[in-house]
Amino acid sequence: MSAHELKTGPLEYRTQEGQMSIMGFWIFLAAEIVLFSTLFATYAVLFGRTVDAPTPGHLFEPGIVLVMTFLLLTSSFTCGIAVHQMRKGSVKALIIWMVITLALGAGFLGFEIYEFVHYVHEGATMQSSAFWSAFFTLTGTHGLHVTLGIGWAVLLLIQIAKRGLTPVTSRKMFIISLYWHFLDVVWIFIFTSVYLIGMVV
Amino acid sequence: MKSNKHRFHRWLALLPLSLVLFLSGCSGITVLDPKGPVAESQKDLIIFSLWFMLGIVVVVFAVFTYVVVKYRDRANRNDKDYDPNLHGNTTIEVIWTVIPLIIVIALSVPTVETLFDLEKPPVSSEEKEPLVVYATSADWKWFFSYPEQGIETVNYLHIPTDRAIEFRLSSADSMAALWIPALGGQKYNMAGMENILYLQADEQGVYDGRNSNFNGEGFAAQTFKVHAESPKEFKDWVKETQASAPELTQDKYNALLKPGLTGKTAFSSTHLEWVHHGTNDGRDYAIKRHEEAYEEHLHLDNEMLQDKADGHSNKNEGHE
Amino acid sequence: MAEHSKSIPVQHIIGFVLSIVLTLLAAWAALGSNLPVKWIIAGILTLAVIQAGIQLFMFMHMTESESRNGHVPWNMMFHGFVLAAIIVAGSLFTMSWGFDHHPGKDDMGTHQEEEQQHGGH
Amino acid sequence: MRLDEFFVTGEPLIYAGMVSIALVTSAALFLLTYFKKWGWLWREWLTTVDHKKIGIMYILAALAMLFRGGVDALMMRVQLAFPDMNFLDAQHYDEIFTTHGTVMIIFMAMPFLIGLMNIIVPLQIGARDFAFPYVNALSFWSFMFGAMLFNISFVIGGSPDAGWTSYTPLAGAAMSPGPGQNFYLLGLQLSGIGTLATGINLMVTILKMRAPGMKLFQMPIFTWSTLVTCFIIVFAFPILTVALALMTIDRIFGSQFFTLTGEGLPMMWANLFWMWGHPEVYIVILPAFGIFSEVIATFAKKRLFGYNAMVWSMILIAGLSFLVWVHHFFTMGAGAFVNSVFSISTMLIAVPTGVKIFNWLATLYKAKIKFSVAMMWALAFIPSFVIGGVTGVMLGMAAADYQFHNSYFLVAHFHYVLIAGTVFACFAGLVFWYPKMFGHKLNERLGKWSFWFFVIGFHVCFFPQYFLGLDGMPRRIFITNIAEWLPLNIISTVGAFGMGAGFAIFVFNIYYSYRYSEREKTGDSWDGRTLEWATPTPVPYYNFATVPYVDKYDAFLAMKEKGETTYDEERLEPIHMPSYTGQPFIMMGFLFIASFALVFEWIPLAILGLAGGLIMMIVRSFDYDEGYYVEVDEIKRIERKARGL
Repeated sequence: MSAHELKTGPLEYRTQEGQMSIMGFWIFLAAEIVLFSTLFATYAVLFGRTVDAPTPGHLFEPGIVLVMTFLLLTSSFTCGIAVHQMRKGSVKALIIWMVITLALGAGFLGFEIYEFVHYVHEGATMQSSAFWSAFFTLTGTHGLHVTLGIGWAVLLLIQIAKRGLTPVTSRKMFIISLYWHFLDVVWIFIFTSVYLIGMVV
Repeated sequence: MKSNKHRFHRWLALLPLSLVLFLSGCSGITVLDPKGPVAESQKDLIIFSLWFMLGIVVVVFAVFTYVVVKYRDRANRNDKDYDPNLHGNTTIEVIWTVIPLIIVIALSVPTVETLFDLEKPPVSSEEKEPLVVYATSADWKWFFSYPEQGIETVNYLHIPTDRAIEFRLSSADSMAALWIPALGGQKYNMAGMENILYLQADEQGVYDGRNSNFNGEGFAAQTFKVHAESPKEFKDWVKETQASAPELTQDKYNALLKPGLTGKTAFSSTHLEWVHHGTNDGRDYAIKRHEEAYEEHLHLDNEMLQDKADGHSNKNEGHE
Repeated sequence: MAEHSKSIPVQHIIGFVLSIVLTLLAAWAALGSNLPVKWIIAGILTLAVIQAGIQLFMFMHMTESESRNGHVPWNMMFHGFVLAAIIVAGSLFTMSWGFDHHPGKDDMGTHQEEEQQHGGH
Repeated sequence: MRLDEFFVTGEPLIYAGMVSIALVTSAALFLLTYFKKWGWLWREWLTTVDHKKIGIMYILAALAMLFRGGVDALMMRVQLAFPDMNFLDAQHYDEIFTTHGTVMIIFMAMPFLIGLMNIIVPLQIGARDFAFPYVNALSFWSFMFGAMLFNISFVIGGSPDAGWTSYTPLAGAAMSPGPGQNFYLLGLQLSGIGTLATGINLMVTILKMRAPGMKLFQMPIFTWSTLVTCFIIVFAFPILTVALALMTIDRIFGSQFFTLTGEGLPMMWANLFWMWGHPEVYIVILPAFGIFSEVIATFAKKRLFGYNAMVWSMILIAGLSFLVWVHHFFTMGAGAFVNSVFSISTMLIAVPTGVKIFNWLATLYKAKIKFSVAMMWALAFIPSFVIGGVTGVMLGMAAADYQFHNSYFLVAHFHYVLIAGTVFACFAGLVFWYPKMFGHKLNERLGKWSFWFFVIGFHVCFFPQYFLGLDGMPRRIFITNIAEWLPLNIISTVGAFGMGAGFAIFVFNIYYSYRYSEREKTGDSWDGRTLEWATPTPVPYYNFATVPYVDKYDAFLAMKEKGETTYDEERLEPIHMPSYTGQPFIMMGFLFIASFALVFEWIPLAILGLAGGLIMMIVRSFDYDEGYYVEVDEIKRIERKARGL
């Protein structure tokens, strides 16, 4: 609640509110780790329970998954640069890099939707078996996070364009960046334990 | 109303009698009065732990009473034994950390030993092959299949004494647990998963068995009697059932599977010939055939239950 | 804070390149190599953990002292991953491993085998 | 859906319930209109972000839920008293034990404790509010709407009836069709959001907003217990969120996680449920430990013994709480090795818990014990909880658990720990902090009556149940048809009514004290040791005029020795406060609509509700309200009046 503002350091850390929001978000991310790991656990335990539906090894395609991975990895990188630009005080560069980030994220989503539609056509649906329920829920939850992240970031970019960089807007931007990098972390594990292992076993 | 009141008085009259029974010691308490080696080993474990627990309770209660009485705030309280800043003592804190740790270790050793023992038939009947009984739960009844003897009973069980019974537990639909407290602890019956539970009766008698895991409206009615008899009597019973009981057809079985209550029956063949609910293939057998029936309510109340116990009701038979 | 003057900090570039390389390595191990399956799984999971670490340390400013949040971010992430391990490994341990290694199978053969396995633990 | 399917029909007890709900609601509406209190209700309560007011609303709601859960319990005990009872049929009994369990854990124990944390924690650490007051209001309304959603199942649609654990496949769509189970899933989901948010909120509050100088290991023990609890909340609640979501998807969208078809794995629900469920037990017991520690130290007039050990034992319990969940289904048949591992980890929890018990006893040693009602609850806790604890260790021994599992032995055990632990703590905490909240104490005489009725009733009710369990009586049966069980069941029912009488006296005491108790003149009602007693009573909305510098445990005790107060006219500065807002209420209202629609599987309405919720989030994102400042003159005026200067 205190109004004391520091004079140095990144803008987002200068007020106590900024520090608290960022700390709160880190704690939230820890909760998100648990949320995703519960989905991973469900996926792992239900692995192989496909009944008559196609098996993952049969449906997964390395090409498209690698493309999705690179899109998301690159978006994480550009998001990092956006925050770097923000700390240098450049609103314009920040917005440009964020737009690139979101475009890459949207590309990722596009591929994911294409992939889901393809699987459903092949007979692997949410309802077809325990394994596919778990698959769609895990990857779908990640996809939903990406979608929400894009919507949230767009709202924020509007605010930044209107208000410029203040302790409040830069704090919000910084938190978005944490969220975005975190989604990348989750995707790394999906890529590894769902797709790669699904293709190996 | 009238009959209820009458029953009420009848039960009330039992009250003092039962109190006497209860106070007369452990003999009245099923779990502490085992009729076979499995329940025996569990009882031993319970009694073993009970001594430690009583010790802890006695110590804590004694210390508690002492401090609360001695250090209460009263008029002529001696201020010499009031020490508001006393805030710790490493030695004593270490002591009361280590002692519970030792107790936990002391309890762990027999627990683990018993756990591994319970996965095998009891030692006392090692030389005999266990009798295999498939115990299948369905809403809200029990099927006991004796594959070697080729017979199947519904809602009652006959076993020979002094021989391990290897129960293979599974369920046709909801999850249940087979529990015969006089003979030993329970395990779950689950569709698509098979559990093995070894029990054994050393004393002849009729024991209560039931499903102890809540599985819906008919849960309280899912009980059965266990008739533990001498090997010879058991053999006779098997022969008689083989000779006199009808064959279990798949249609008859499907009708019995329908959720509801049913009385005691026996058959001279088993359902294992066409379905085994403990396997992946058998797990959705019942739900596929009776999907709508699971939505209906039984409206089970006390009266119905009494009737079932007396052998009147047979809700399923109307549907045959 | 020399890197602040650059438009793209070195740390980010290193992180990005490393994640691309690690991803390709994992993909090769899984799809191109002939290693035993268990080794592949262990290997690519290790690579994933390293890559997650890169994101956290190189991109997410987890350890910045200016945040005045002390050890909290680091601490929460650490415990989050511990919990993740407990949840995933614990579920597999009880639900899959536990059931595969117990006498819930049709023949007594599995039962004997199970006893030996327990002896080994 | 037809109207007679929408409303629950055919049950006289439920008709009575409907009538009483209608009467109470219309009475409330009438009174609000008659006394022109609608504006007051909106401005002072529905839009508040003040942690003290939110805490009071939590506690009031929790008391109402305690009443509801208690009535459920009494109805069950009536049905079980005699073998021939036809008071409830099986279906009705199933609904009642399901709602009893769910309400008591999720909508009574947790909100009661969170309510106490809300009021006390910021005061104990010298903070002016929560880190995120807006989120705090959001949390409360999420809980409140979740509780309402769960409770309307009583009259609309039908109550869930698969037990508070809701094991699949029984709770799945195939075997429990209809809205009942959906109420459970969505009610818990909705209130779970708030619990998680509170966890984060309180953690940040405690970590970042302590009075200057106050180190972590100088915090009051209740604050410590809150911090550890929030840590558990943050790591456990997402598991519940996922588990509930998976079952919701199963039931509404036909997926196959926990079904019998499609190779679903019903036991996975049990696994996920208890991965949350066991830590949940510690979420409701650790704050209780904190409350007892505060109460015992205050009325023993002595420093808490072994403060560091107390803190570390809580941390250890929190860690272990995530490693023992399998003991809830030892009988699943995961094999001797798995059971051994979890058996040992379970029993290990007894070690730090034992340390705590001995530390409390040592706190009483060489003390000057004053038997106030709060202290009596705390003292009754120790022996009662020890009985619950040692039987817990017995249950933890997996091989013996095969006999205890699903029996009344288990029922007795968890009521012994949850009532003697959590419920006693709620009473102790409420009595203890009551003057801080409402400006007057509860009557001690009536308090003692309610205490003795409740505690004796509790032991009479639950002690016999250990023996019922050993005699083979399973939990959740609606009928006690074995003659040997009769006497103990009668005794148990008598005890339950004793507890009911205790609760009734407690509620009467609230009314009586409101009318007749002397108003508090100082803020320090009990010669307290921690900072909440340093504020005047009633607490000004900004809490502390000047925040003290803290360099000791028992900070207020040190201040009193030095003659300091929290009002130093020299150091007064304008205080920044957050503005009240109706957004949290509206946002959660939308989510309530969405959840209600999902219960009945009306997808378009559910989407509308969710969209409303999203729009409220966007509104919030563009909301740059910065709050306001309380001027120095205003502070002077309030403080002088409160302190009688």
